[in-house]
Amino acid sequence: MPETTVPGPDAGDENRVELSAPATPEMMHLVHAVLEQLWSQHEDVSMVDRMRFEMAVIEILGNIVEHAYAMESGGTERRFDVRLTATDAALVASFGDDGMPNTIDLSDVAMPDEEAESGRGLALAMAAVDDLTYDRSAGRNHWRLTCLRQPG
Amino acid sequence: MPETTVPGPDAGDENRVELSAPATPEMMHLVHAVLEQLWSQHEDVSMVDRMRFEMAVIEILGNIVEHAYAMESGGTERRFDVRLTATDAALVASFGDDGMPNTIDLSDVAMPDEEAESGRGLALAMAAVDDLTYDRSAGRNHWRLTCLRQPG
Amino acid sequence: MIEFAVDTTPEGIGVVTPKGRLNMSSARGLKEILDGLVSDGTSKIVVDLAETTFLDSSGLGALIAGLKAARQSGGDLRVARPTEAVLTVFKLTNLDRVLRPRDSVEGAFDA
Amino acid sequence: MIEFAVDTTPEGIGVVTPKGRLNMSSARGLKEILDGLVSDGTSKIVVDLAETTFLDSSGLGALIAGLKAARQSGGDLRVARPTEAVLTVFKLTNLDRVLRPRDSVEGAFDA
Ligand SMILES: Nc1ncnc2c1ncn2[C@@H]1O[C@H](COP(=O)(O)OP(=O)(O)O)[C@@H](O)[C@H]1O
Ligand SMILES: Nc1ncnc2c1ncn2[C@@H]1O[C@H](COP(=O)(O)OP(=O)(O)O)[C@@H](O)[C@H]1O
Repeated sequence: MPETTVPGPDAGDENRVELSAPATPEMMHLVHAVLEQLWSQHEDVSMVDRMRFEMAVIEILGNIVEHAYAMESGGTERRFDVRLTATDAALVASFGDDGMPNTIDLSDVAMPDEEAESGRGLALAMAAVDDLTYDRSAGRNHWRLTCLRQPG
Repeated sequence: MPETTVPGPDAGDENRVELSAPATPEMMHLVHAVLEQLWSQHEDVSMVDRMRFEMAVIEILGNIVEHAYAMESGGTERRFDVRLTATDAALVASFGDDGMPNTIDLSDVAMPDEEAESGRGLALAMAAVDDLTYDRSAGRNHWRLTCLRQPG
Repeated sequence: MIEFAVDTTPEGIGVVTPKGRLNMSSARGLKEILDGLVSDGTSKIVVDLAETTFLDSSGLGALIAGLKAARQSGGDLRVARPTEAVLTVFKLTNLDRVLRPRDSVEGAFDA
Repeated sequence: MIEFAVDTTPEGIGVVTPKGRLNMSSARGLKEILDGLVSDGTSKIVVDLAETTFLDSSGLGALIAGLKAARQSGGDLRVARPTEAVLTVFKLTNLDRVLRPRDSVEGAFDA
């Protein structure tokens, strides 16, 4: 019997795009552009998967810009990096930044009520993707988003 | 007498943008988008400097896509990385790729005659920037472009 | 990246059309336009989302802030013609009830 | 990323308008359009560069190839209304003589 290896969600990531840039609101546009590029290389990704992935990626980046670097004290670099990968199985985004640690327990995240003008970012990201993880190591924040691809 | 340090062309590069992506013609658009982003953060860069830098960056990336990875044998990854920096003094782009070595001596590069349908890329890049260097080390190609900024 | 068209109908209804992406770097612009309309006495507002290709939580925040400001002045804010991407965000955040999308700009204040 | 408008004037002159960036990923498209026009018997061609925001050496190559094909069929290729970015590339490559830019599409074949 031939040996079979089940590809992990990162298999076939030689098409990944990695970006490292200042953590500023203007960088949102660049990440949108990177995603457009990713889709042009992976035309088989369904509209629904594109939408939910893009939504979560932008929310997490927004949080890094807004919260991790909220104070001047947050981090020495005020930069972020992100690796975006599309494989047949999944869309994966991994963020890193050296800003302040996230203080929110992801298992406590809930959608705020209708009147709230903020506080929907993480809840929206979690609703959009199949998996969202956060960890802090070596003085850096790491966020990882996974959308398992649904048949288009 | 106070000690003075002359900033090198890389000083103040905390606004640098770094990208690593597949070496495909489609990536041209992404690099244009990165440059647009860079200009939006550096509105004081003159139109002339933007134009000549963009021109050279795209020509060098074009060469990587077309020549460094011309054959299937060229490189294991078929990827490139680029770091783009704008400071008060200069615009700098550094490319890396693991494709085939460049065989052209840059001091021999000349503009071909009017009839030629190709062969203008390196000559155009060299005419556009103030400095263009190439070296091969650790199995990788390194191209570095510098535009000294002119008063806008 | 984003443009906003701002109009007032003969009935005095303000119509704001964001063209592009409503995200962190553009939500503030929308908030200022909505606030400006309300403080100038235009408290009935339609946000036409037909050309809004992307909406994030900051954009949602600006819409909710505008809605509250309009209602406080005795008016209302209604959204019309959302794209699929925008509608998905309304649904995921349970805001499709308070921001109930209307089929047309003209009829947005009919019911 | 790029679009090409292709028209033929009542005088039988082909007018090609690239809208966007003429680079490695779009030059082939231009070359095919120019070849197509010439092989269909339209050997007088104007390339209207008013909406070409960027040109690289591949784009130049496509223009030179088109020029040669047009001349071989007894016609010519002329470029009109280049943007500043495009004109800079013509000058740096010494092609502003062979691709002498004209002020208008209509008058491109007048002299
Ligand atoms: N990257 C981060 N670093 C530090 N704290 C964070 C980060 N992301 C989120 N937080 C915390 O999580 C909270 C909820 O964030 P979110 O759901 O995006 O809502 P909002 O950004 O609208 O406040 C924030 O108020 C902040 O305290
Ligand atoms: N990155 C590279 N790797 C290998 N060879 C290269 C590279 N860039 C350029 N060359 C060589 O330099 C030559 C000239 O390139 P260029 O001036 O850009 O013209 P063109 O690309 O139109 O042929 C190419 O034909 C190729 O042999």
